[in-house]
Amino acid sequence: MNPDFLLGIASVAGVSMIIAAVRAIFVRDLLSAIILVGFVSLTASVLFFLMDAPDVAITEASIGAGISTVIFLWGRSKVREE
Amino acid sequence: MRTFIAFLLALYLVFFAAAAFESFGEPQGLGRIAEHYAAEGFEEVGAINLVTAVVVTYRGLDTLGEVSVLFTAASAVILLLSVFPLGKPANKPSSIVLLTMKVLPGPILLFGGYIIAHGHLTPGGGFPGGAVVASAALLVLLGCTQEVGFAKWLTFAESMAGFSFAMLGFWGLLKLGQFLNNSVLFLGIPGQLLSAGIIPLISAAIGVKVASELSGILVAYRCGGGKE
Amino acid sequence: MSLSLVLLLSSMGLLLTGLVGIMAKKHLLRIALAFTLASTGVNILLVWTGYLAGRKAPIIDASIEEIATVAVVDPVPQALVLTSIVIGVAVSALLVVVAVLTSRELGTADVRRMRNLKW
Amino acid sequence: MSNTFSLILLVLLGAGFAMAFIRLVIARTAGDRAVALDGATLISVDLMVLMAFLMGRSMLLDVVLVYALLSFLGVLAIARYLEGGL
Repeated sequence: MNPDFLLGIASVAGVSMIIAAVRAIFVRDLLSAIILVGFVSLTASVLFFLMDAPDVAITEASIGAGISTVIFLWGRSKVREE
Repeated sequence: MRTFIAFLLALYLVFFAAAAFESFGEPQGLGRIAEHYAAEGFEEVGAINLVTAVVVTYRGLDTLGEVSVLFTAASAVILLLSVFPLGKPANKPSSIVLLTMKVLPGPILLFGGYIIAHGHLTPGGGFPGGAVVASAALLVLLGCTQEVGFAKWLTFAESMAGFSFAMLGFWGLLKLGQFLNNSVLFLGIPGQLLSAGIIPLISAAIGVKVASELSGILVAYRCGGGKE
Repeated sequence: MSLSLVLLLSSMGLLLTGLVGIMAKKHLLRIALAFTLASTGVNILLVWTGYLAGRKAPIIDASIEEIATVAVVDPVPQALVLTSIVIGVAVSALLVVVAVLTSRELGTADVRRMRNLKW
Repeated sequence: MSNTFSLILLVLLGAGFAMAFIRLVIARTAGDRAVALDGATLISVDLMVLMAFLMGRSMLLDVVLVYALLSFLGVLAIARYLEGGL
């Protein structure tokens, strides 16, 4: 096994995670922010997988993919703004 | 300007965290407790997956407390939504959602059961398996427009799971003088499905509890609290 | 650049971004989103404290040849983070409910326009 | 031989992930973002399979299975929201 490969995957995942997080904070549309937070959760799951924590990766994937997204989408549709 | 000030403040806080980690230094090996878990856990508990062993038996009392925290948050959500009910959608789902809702919950439920049951052998255990089962419930709830049938069983399942977790702990206390002692059942051969003492039972209890609490939150979101 | 440093920097960056969002944003749901980001960053940081480069996942099966003490990473932070994630999603559900009910009560979700809070 | 093979796979998957990610960041509408999220999810499933191969543990494939089964749910929820049913 070549450790440089894992370093490359970690760099790609980490850099894209931070860029997506910054964009999620500063994007104007709230629905786009929710989708970007879902992407951050995905890359966090890849990083947990890389850090030899498969249990944590399963939990993060199953929580971040479905339940967290649905909670925020529900809030977006029920919040009242004038 | 406000963002810049917030950035400086956050940088200050994160710098504190980085300084604290700097004083730890780069870890060279396992800590004292983790070394004991890695060296003795295989014989003491009989589980292959050390993380499940730590969650369920070594730190089982902490897990009981954490599950109580989860219960508090879920019941706060359900209470708020039953006092201040919001409207629910009357929109019919499109055919893709309807077909997915009929086909996919079965396999997801089966896979969640696999993750819970094999918690001591492969990655998984109570918490991830409960989240997967709650995802199957979420899929059913996405497509429905009226009350769902399983909603009234959630409270019963949740309380029975919590009760059996505590009772399994007290069994060890009565028989061997130690809360959540794993040796009250036979340990078996590590690597087989029926091994590792009471770890599969406690995993099942945690899984049912987590799944019913997360599904309770989602049902409250869909149906406005309902009759708890 | 080593693998460990890359992981540490990405978790610190995510924590920083989440804190900036919590402090600088004014919409209640955006604050809840930034809270989720910060808690993910903290989770990665906690798992990083138990990571040892070159070792394997803490599952002792046939593919681990040496003694387990020198072959696996630290299982204790992973066990803590496992529960922390599930509790985090319940807490963010509570945050979203409070945000929605506040916006229904006051007519707005913007923190600057909530005049009725002073009494 | 295995190293070259892994390197080629890594470069291809990294390029695909980067393209999906760029589309995710500079998308014009939210629907574009949802499709880009789905693409990035599929490519990262492949990336995780490659990582399990590099680490030499077949046990880690359980994680990939969960991810491939459940990542569909987020996109489905976004679609259900866009048709007004959440």
